[in-house]
Amino acid sequence: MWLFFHKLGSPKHFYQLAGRMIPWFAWACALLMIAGLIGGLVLAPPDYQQGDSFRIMYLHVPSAWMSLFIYVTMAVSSAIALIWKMKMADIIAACSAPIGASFTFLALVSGSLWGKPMWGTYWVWDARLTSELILLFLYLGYMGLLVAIEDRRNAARAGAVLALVGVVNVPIIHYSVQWWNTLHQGPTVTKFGQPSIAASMLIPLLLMGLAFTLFYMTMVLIRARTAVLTQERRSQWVRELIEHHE
Amino acid sequence: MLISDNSEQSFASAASTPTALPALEVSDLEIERDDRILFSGLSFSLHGGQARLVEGANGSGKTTLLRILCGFVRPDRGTVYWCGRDIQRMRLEYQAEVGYLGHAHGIKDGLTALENLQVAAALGQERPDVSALQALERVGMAGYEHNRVRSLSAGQRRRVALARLLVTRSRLWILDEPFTALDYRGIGMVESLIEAHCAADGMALISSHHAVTLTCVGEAPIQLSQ
Amino acid sequence: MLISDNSEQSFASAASTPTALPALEVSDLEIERDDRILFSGLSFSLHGGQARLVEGANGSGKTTLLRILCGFVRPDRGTVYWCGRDIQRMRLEYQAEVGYLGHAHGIKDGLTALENLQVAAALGQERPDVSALQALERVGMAGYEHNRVRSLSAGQRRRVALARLLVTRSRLWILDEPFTALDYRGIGMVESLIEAHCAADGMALISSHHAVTLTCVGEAPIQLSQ
Amino acid sequence: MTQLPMFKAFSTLLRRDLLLAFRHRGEMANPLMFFVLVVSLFPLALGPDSRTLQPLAPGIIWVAALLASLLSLEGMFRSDFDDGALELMLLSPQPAPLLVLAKVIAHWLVTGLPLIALAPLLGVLLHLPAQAMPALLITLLLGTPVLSLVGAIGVALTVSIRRGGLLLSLLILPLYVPVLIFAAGAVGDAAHGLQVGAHFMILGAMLVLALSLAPIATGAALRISIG
Amino acid sequence: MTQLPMFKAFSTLLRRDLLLAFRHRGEMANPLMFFVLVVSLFPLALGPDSRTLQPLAPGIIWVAALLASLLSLEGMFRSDFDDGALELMLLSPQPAPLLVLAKVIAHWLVTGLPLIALAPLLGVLLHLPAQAMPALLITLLLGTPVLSLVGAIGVALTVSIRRGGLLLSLLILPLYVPVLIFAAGAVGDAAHGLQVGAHFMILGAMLVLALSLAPIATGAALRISIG
Ligand code: HEM
Ligand SMILES: Nc1ncnc2c1ncn2[C@@H]1O[C@H](COP(=O)(O)OP(=O)(O)OP(=O)(O)O)[C@@H](O)[C@H]1O
Ligand SMILES: Nc1ncnc2c1ncn2[C@@H]1O[C@H](COP(=O)(O)OP(=O)(O)OP(=O)(O)O)[C@@H](O)[C@H]1O
Ligand SMILES: [Mg+2]
Ligand SMILES: [Mg+2]
Repeated sequence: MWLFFHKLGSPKHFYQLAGRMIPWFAWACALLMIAGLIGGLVLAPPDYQQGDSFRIMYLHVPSAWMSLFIYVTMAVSSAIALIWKMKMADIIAACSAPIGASFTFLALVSGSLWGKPMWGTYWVWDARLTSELILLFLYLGYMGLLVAIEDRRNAARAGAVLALVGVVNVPIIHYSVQWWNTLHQGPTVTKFGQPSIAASMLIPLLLMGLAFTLFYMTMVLIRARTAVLTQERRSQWVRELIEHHE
Repeated sequence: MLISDNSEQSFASAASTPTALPALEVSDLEIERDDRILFSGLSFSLHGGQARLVEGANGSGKTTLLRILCGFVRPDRGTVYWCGRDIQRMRLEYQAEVGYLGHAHGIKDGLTALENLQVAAALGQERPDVSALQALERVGMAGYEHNRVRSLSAGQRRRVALARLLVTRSRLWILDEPFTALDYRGIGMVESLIEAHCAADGMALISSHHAVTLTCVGEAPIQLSQ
Repeated sequence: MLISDNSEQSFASAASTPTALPALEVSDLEIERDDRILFSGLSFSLHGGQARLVEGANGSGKTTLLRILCGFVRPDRGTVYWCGRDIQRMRLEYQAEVGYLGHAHGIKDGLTALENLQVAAALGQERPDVSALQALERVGMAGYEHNRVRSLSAGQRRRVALARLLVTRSRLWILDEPFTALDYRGIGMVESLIEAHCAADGMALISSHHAVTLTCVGEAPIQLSQ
Repeated sequence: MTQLPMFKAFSTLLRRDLLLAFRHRGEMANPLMFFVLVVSLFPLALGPDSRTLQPLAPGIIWVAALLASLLSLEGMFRSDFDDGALELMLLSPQPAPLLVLAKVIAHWLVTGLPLIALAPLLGVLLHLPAQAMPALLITLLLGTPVLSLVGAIGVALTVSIRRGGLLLSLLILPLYVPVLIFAAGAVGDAAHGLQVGAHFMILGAMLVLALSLAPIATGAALRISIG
Repeated sequence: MTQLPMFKAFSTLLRRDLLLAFRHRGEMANPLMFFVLVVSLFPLALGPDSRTLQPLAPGIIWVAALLASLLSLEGMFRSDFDDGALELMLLSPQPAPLLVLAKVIAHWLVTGLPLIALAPLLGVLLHLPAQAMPALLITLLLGTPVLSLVGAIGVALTVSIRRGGLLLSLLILPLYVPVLIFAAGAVGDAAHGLQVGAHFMILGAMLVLALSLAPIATGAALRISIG
């Protein structure tokens, strides 16, 4: 186990391992995505209240989950990077940010598109919506900090501190619905006991969630591989790699 | 390199009449700082082709004097004349003739060395005969054209700041400790730049704690005593 | 002046065993800046009572090396040992032993010279035997105790910054171009301060473009080449 | 022959400042983000009710624009002062007001213009009626340059004081008040379907006044600051 | 013996920062003036009607306090960074979080405390009901130190970036939001005569959390910034 981590921590091994894993993730993601979409858009029955508009859920909910999940991932890898000084953890965190920001943006847009039929307005300043907006700012601030600091290593360390500090906002977003009584849907899926949602709707949703996770992993690995190459461009193995290619 | 330069001719015309007015004339300057008179009754003059050192212990007022000559600080008494006219009355014309290097470099951290020089050239009277690249080469910074100044060392920054003087057509150089932070080769380089400037009928006022070996330094240094 | 000082005794104990570990040991240091390796495989050591010069052209990495020794910058490879232990592992203990003077002075413009020294003393390991006033006197700034630093000249500021080193009990002085902006008397004064520091079993690492005449500089300078 | 170097100095300085802003890639987006953040602070503090927010929308957007402008002002001369570039600018044979104008325009392009582009979105978020949107844009277009121009005077006066940021606000905010009153008033009136031509005229007049006088005052203030 | 120098360093640094703030005589008054000005912008932008203003009062006062804190933050480490004093602070044998705490407390004493003293007056101006006044003061007393503490992290992260002011707001404002929501909410509830003990508890918890963690994070961030 330790050896595995150690290898993951070394850029060269990471590069090779990621190269082998990417196709698997990509294919699994594609399959799950297709299954989820068919299940969600075709097989699931229309909602008795919302009609067909509820189907935005298959985009909205997974992307909202991902927006939170990715931030937590960033915070965890930042902690690893700060404590064990693992180069790869920094890279993973940095590469995750734009993806997370995109998912957050997607959740915001899909949510407000859904809001129009449901609440009659694109936007309300409800706690969860606002805190999701704040999450977007957290991502953008993180990315802004990374580009603003010129020295690469310092930028990574500063970003790690920020990600760790910002992670306090994640529970606030997650629990905001309970804390403030608001318009937004309470926990329906993640509630303990039996979920208050029909299985025919739930299963495609879970499939989509999984597919989004795999999508994220694929994207991170691709981005991280590029980042590794740029960062290690002067090391022996990258030079050999490039020569090999020419 | 300087021949066939337009400004060259105007310099030369002043030099051809050595009995003419001195280009820079300082008369009876006095300034008080912190309730202490730094100097009073200070008078001197400078002709084309001359360099003059400004000497004095720490805190004797060298920087203050040079900043008065730039027009940044107004003296409490006395006047600075340029070609016989009070510089306060002909500010823009006078400023076209002055190149200043102070304790602060006046170059932007976020720009590259080359970009900094291009800006300096555009803000002053640009010389058609010395490009920014050539200027960088002359101060020994060839190869660093495209480095951001932020990531340069103290001495490298000083060199870029010096290169500013080369891209504009300023006749009077006012240099406040130009040798600071330079290595011995850098010091030699600056000395030869000043020599060349004076040889082309330029003038220089230099404050420095280094022993300076310039042939163009004619008269005795301007001594400021506390 | 230094006798009967508490810290004195600990200095002395190290000096009495010359075959002991060097106080500062640098092994196999490497650092890359701007895609350029400034130095690699740099190793040297320093015993109590020794001073060492760091030499190199502008941009060769002197400042970077000194900042690594302060623990501000992490080297890409290599370790700095203090009394045999990695300084990253004993940060506060090590920092108690270090006095640093960089390109920036580290004194506050808005405070007087005296207040600055009092702050410096409180932040470091205060010396009971040298008061802030005495320190100012030793750097030739007697009479300026109550002047705001803002209104001091470049060289006077540098002197105040130097006085910081005198009010704390740091054994290792890391001086980045300490002679900058000082007049010739100031330079002599700093040299004698360093001599006295080394005579009391202190150590100093000095980067400078000035010709330095120190008797305590034992071995050849640490040469950084580009 | 005398015109050419002047124009070159102007455009070079403008380009330089834009370049510096672009270099800090994050920087371009910052006044914008700040604008959005401040606007979204209000619903958080005041409650999400759209009936509360709607009448406040013009005021909130304008106060946020004003604060964004204020916060970004600091940078206009500070770094030039610190690194000595300001002295050299004033030592240039080109007239100082012209150079000041170049810097102000650069500042506005970086901070004011993006704000205007984003304002409609914020209007929607705060439920500003569609009929008030043109008025919002026009007031911003006329008003934000005034903020930059007038702000420059204050920055120039305070640049030699460390941590002048708050003193700056103190000097400038009173000067901003007329702009704020007329601009927010115009948008509010437009939301109620009233005529707002006169408001625009007044803002336009302020802009002309500021354009002609502020650079001169700023130049003089800078000269005092470096003395 | 080990306790003593630590305490001395702490108090000296605190005194130093207070002294520096007092020296800039104007500076003490500045966050205060800014606070007052921002609060008074709203009646200007929204109209002086007391029925409009009353429900908005808690929100406006808190947003103004937040912005005043934000604006004054910049100075906390910037000048120390520029003149090298920050490096020396980190080179001190005293633990960095302790020194950071001294600086943050100084900052709060200069910017936060005067604000609290003035808040009742502004409450009156905005027609805040008298029964909400204690809640306003208590939330400010608990909340503004959190703003200073959390803000310090952001300043520490951005201090090496020239013109980081706006990036700073982007980093910090999201972290300020919880404070804002609970504090403004508490004052609003108090104005309606509701119980607000729970809000105070939460704010108190935030303060304890910030007090214990923020100095450590700030110390780490500073060390990165000078690297
Ligand atoms: C811009 C508008 C919206 C935003 C920013 C938003 C944001 C979010 C977020 C952040 C989550 C994840 C919460 C968590 O896992 O803790 C979420 C979940 C969810 N949202 Fe939205 N939402 C929006 C609009 C809507 C609308 C209009 C509906 C439908 C009425 C909706 C229904 C849901 C549902 C059912 C979940 C799953 C809850 C769960 O079990 O976790 N959302 N949304
Ligand atoms: N923060 C930084 N980021 C990137 N490169 C840097 C940074 N600081 C310094 N450098 C580069 O490292 C090299 C060494 O710089 P350093 O300041 O150590 O030189 P130095 O020997 O002190 O020179 P000088 O005599 O001019 O002070 C320079 O070429 C510089 O460009
Ligand atoms: N802005 C100011 N306000 C008040 N006094 C000042 C100001 N600037 C300088 N002084 C005082 O004027 C005196 C001369 O300062 P100046 O900087 O001209 O000295 P200098 O000869 O350049 O010294 P150095 O060799 O140290 O650079 C100093 O004693 C200083 O205290
Ligand atoms: Mg001087
Ligand atoms: Mg150096």
